[in-house]
Amino acid sequence: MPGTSATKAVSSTDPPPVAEELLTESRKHPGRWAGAGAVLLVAVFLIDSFAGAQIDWGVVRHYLGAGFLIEGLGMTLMLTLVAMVLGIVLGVLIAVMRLSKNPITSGVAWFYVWVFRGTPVYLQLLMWFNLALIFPMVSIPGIYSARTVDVMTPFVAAALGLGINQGAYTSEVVRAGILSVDEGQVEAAYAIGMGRLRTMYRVVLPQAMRVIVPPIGNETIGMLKTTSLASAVGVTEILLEAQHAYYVNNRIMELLIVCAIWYLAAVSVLSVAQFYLERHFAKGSSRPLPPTPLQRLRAAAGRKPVLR
Amino acid sequence: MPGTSATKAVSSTDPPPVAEELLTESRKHPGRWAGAGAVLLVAVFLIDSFAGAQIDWGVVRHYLGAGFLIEGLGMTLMLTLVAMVLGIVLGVLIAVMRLSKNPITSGVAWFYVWVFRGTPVYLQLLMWFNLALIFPMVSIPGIYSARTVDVMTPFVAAALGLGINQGAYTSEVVRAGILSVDEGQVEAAYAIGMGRLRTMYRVVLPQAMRVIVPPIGNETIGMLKTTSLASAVGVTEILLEAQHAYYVNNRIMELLIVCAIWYLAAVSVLSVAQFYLERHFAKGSSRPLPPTPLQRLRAAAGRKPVLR
Amino acid sequence: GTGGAASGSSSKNGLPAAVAQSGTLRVGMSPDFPPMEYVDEKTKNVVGVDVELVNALAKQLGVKVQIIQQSFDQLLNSVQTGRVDLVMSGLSDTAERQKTVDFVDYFGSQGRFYTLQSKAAKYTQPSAACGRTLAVSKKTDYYQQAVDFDKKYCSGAGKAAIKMLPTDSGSAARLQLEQGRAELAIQGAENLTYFEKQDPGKYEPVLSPLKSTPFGIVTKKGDSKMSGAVLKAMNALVKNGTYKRILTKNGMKYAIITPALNGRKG
Amino acid sequence: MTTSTTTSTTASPLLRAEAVHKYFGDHHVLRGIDLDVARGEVLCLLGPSGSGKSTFLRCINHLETIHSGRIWLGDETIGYRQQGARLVERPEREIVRQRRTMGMVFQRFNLFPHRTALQNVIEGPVQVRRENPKTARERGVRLLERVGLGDKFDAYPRQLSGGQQQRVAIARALAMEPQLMLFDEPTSALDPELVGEVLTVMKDLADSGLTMIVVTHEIGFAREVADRVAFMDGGRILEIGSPADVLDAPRHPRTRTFLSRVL
Amino acid sequence: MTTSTTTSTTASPLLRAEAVHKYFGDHHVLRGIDLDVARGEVLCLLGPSGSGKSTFLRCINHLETIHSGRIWLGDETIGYRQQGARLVERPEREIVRQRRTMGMVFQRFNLFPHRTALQNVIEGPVQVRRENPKTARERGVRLLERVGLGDKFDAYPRQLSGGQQQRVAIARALAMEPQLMLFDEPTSALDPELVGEVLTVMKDLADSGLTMIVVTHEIGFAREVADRVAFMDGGRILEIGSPADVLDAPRHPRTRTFLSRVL
Ligand SMILES: Nc1ncnc2c1ncn2[C@@H]1O[C@H](COP(=O)(O)OP(=O)(O)OP(=O)(O)O)[C@@H](O)[C@H]1O
Ligand SMILES: Nc1ncnc2c1ncn2[C@@H]1O[C@H](COP(=O)(O)OP(=O)(O)OP(=O)(O)O)[C@@H](O)[C@H]1O
Ligand SMILES: [Mg+2]
Ligand SMILES: [Mg+2]
Repeated sequence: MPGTSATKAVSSTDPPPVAEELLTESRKHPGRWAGAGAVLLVAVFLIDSFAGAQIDWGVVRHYLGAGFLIEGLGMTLMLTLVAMVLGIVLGVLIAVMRLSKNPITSGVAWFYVWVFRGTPVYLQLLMWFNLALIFPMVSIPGIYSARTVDVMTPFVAAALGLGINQGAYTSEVVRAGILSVDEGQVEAAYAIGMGRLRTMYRVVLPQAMRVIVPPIGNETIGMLKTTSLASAVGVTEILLEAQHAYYVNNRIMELLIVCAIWYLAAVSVLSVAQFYLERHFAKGSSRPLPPTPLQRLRAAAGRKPVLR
Repeated sequence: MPGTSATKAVSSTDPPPVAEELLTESRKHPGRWAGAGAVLLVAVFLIDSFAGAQIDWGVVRHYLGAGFLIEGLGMTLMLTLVAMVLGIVLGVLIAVMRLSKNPITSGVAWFYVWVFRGTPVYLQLLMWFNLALIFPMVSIPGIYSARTVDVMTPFVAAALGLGINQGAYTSEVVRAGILSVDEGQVEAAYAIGMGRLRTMYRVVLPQAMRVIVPPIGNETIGMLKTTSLASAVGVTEILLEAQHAYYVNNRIMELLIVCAIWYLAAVSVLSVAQFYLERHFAKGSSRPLPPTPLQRLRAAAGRKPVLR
Repeated sequence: GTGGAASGSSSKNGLPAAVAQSGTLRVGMSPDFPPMEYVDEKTKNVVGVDVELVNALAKQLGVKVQIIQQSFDQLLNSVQTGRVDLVMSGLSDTAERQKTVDFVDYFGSQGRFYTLQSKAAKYTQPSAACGRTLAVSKKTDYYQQAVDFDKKYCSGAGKAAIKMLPTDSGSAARLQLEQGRAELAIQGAENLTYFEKQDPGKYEPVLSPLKSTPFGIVTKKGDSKMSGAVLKAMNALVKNGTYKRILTKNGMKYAIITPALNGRKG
Repeated sequence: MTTSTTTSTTASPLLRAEAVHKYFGDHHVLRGIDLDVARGEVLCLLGPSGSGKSTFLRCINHLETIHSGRIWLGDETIGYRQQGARLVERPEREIVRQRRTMGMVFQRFNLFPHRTALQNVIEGPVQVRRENPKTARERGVRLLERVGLGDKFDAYPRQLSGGQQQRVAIARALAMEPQLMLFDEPTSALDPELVGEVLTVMKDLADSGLTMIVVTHEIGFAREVADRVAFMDGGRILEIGSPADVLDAPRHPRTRTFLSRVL
Repeated sequence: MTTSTTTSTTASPLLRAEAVHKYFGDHHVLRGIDLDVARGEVLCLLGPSGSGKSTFLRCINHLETIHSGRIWLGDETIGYRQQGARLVERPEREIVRQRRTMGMVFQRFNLFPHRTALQNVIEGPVQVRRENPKTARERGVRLLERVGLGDKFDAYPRQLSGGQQQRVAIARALAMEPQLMLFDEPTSALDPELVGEVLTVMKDLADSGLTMIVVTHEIGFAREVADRVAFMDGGRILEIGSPADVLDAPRHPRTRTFLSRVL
């Protein structure tokens, strides 16, 4: 096949000379189907093993509808919500303090993270609940005064303990998020006359959310499970309810499996929420958004060109 | 002050006409000193309160040197190490699978994350430990066969349960890290003839580490505390040792405080490790490295120009 | 709300003023210990032998009972901080624990070795336990007793040591027995009675009972008014036969003791 | 195209820099900058990479502190207040107020990626000047139309070409109604074909009498639009004068080598 | 400066594209590209933004799949293998092998930021070609010296200017000893003063007889170095020929408007 010769102006009139007989095909993946088969086999085997195990699935079914476990789940969700809100508020505050140029501010923030991330949350819960060991009374002088044990109810202690502990972890996540925002954004905000604070919450934080949301999702799901520690101070969340039941009837695995099913349900709802939250904050970002399941369905239904 | 007039060529010979009498001074922060005072006061008050509380510090001091707690700490550290290594290996694997274009691969990875992130790790531990309820024997046909309860020692069950659970969380972190690496890096690697795998571990992962290390630090510190759940399957880690002691002598708060001190020490060591790890992977990144404490000291000692 | 914590003026039953005024006795319990205290699945109330006893006690004192559920780890702190007036949750009186709280002993608990009925025949003498795996809840006094037993009959006597398998509850210990990871377990005799009701013929106590340890009602250290009133009322229950009737009804005749303040010595 | 090609003016200058020095650590980046810019004047700043052009612009806006010297905007010193013989940094409140009187356009646009073009433009007026969102919107629309983006109100920055993004950035700066506009290489991140769009907009601004300092490598633009051209190197202004003088008959040898390479 | 200003050659072409079509979703980006590049030829590709120049280059390297058509490198079709009447994508192993015969230089350099200049250069030889690290080092040093960076072996990319980074990128591509070099606007992210450095290196490569396809807006470079110039618009090559013909006497009206704006 000899080269083409000298200058030529190609005609630009449609249609182009499409050589349809040379359509490409993307690579075949026979391994995929083998893989799918293997995975399916393993799954069937596992399901069969579980079904045949010394686990009484009738009991599982029975407790799945039990009102007291659902109430416990309600308490779990409530506590998760309160603790996460507190944790995020504190986390943002501490992260901003950590990044301050003022050595005292950043020192205080550093100390907070060190102490609360460094000690077991179980101890922190007990500390809050038993604050009366240290401060028997709480009072705002002249206005209000009460016995600490009356103020520090199980729920208050659990929410404070979990939330303040979470704040330490969240602050690290938020700090990484803030650092991920291009310095130029801050300068642009300053240049149109924004102060530090407004720059933070109008420009930096909304962009940091892209990096912040996924780990916070992780942490929320973690919190859902961590709330079970609150049973130490007498909050009757789902796991404690289950324990009360299995201390009596000894159906340990069955009741734990029921809890697992409820947790899985809650985690699934949270994951969906996270997915849409991530999409929301990805608005305007350079990486294209993954399609929502709905969009995927629609795409699968419609006709599309051949490409991969 | 009228404007300067027409063209002029300024002499470029040194020295410049520095008007030393107009040196600037950076903003004064009287609030800082007030803040420092306030923080110090609060700290003194808290320390005083704790010292005067119904906590017997003599007991704390006594148990701080107790050999059995230090042994327990050793077990805690060991378990943390094994579980994190397993978690990170699995996490990277699952993250890469999640990002695969192959729907089966990514589906399996998604399912793994859903199940193990979604169910309480406490249940997972019990499941592994009580695997014999489902599979009484483990065997590699023809080679090896044993009773499950003999294979699944407390430590093995705890390491598997914690590590596999951690893998689910870590995979989300690693996935975010991989996505944070510029697409151009992958193309550059492909263009010099690297395959997918080599591109992943030579080019993408080392750069993703910048984003991955801080949350993994969080998770490692979390794991340190989560290992206490392993006491459910009889691993005698530090908290269980402390419980053994306080079930006997009732010194609950004192022993928990001793644990907290040991945890804090371990967390401090981990934080230092994290700091240097972050510096290592920040090598060549565009954001300048924060100085190490050593460098800070040296800088404070040396003379420096006036600037903030 | 409370008035002054001044416990000066005493009332007819000898209770501290604050309790007498409120007319309610707040009792801390960790309902993880059937049949002593556990949560009834239907009513969600805490029930059990301790509950029956404390109700009788309160009746004697002329006050109502409010049961406050807490985890085991939290119970003693709650006495300390005044969150509850007393704790009655199957807690063993030990000399070590007397350093921080006071006990009014009311129940002579016995630890028992037990195993699956099919394997019970093997255990005829203490040395039969040597070298076996023993599941025992770490939260109970039995853990220490098992260690002592091992010292006395096994490792201390030149035989194979007992392999300890600590668990976080009595029921978890039982699960290990069922799976065959443990060959023996220890449980209070009161629990074993309860298991027998649940799964007749499955388990069997073996060997002789461990040393009897009294359960005590926990009051704040040095609050002699409270402990005195409780001791007085317990003695009254013994005298009028209520005490014996409740324990006998529950098949726990073995546990009858003479109430005493900090009765365990050494 | 502009009103006068000779230099400055009757009244006091809008901007005056006096002996401005700046260090980064030990690195002496600005070595005594003296400069007057008259109201309505367009000054183009040329110079090799690293000569301190961006740093000087950022000092004007107090995005960087200075080491010594003063920068006057009208009758106020920027960023610092003289107290007796001392120059003390102003509190944030005052610095923010001073920045509002200046607009800045960056080389890399720095649009807010999470806001549409119009939202970018009205962010300052609504958030900082507390303008009524409705009137701000109307003004924002007019500004976007003025820079030729009448159909891109709702596009996010990443949906715009570089030239379009830079024009949004200009509209965003104009929305604060600044007395002085600072441009830092506004076209150097653009494709050659797109440069023209932005330069056209800037020329219109110059014609409308806005005071502008423009760091640029576009010699053609400087020749056509600037009232004066300054050449910087090594943290000093080596030469300043009319475009004809500096660009076509540079006195300083460094200016000559630089121009020979860029042209 | 180059050996011949007329077009191609005696033997079969090194690269031949036949009716290459490419879609992004519904967007028909390449609409039938036919092109021959002879061994030793330097081809410059010109065209407005969005005309598909980068996409075509990426298809040559199989960084993008194509929809129909074939691209030959020597006597192999790139990325796909013909099996009867079907064009089936090759397994990864073969694609990787094919890519090794081509070097690519990107607009935004894409150096590995976590490796020094020298490490960037030897990454391919050591990791992909399994060369002995010591000989690879020696060759890397020579390559860096060839692009004028004899003193920057241990610098990380961020410590280098744009022009220096791009020269490292060229050295990295050369280290694989490619038969064909692809350049995608290698100078358009550079400051005007730095463009020269990179173009000089590229001119040296061209003079040494390397086959090159260069997407560029640098008309001066094209005129001086290219054997042929092609002009693309809307996914087609509208005009191809000697620089003199295409740049000074374009036949197509679209080429004329484009050149008038860029020049
Ligand atoms: N934040 C900083 N820290 C330390 N040095 C800096 C910083 N910013 C700039 N410099 C240094 O100050 C000098 C002047 O930089 P500046 O950005 O002002 O140059 P420029 O004239 O704008 O160059 P260019 O044309 O490349 O933008 C350079 O040597 C640069 O390395
Ligand atoms: N990954 C992609 N997905 C969808 N569309 C794309 C993608 N990459 C490029 N395009 C589109 O394909 C067309 C051709 O793009 P290409 O980058 O090849 O143009 P170009 O000639 O290189 O332009 P420029 O000079 O701006 O680099 C453009 O309309 C672009 O928007
Ligand atoms: Mg600059
Ligand atoms: Mg392109």
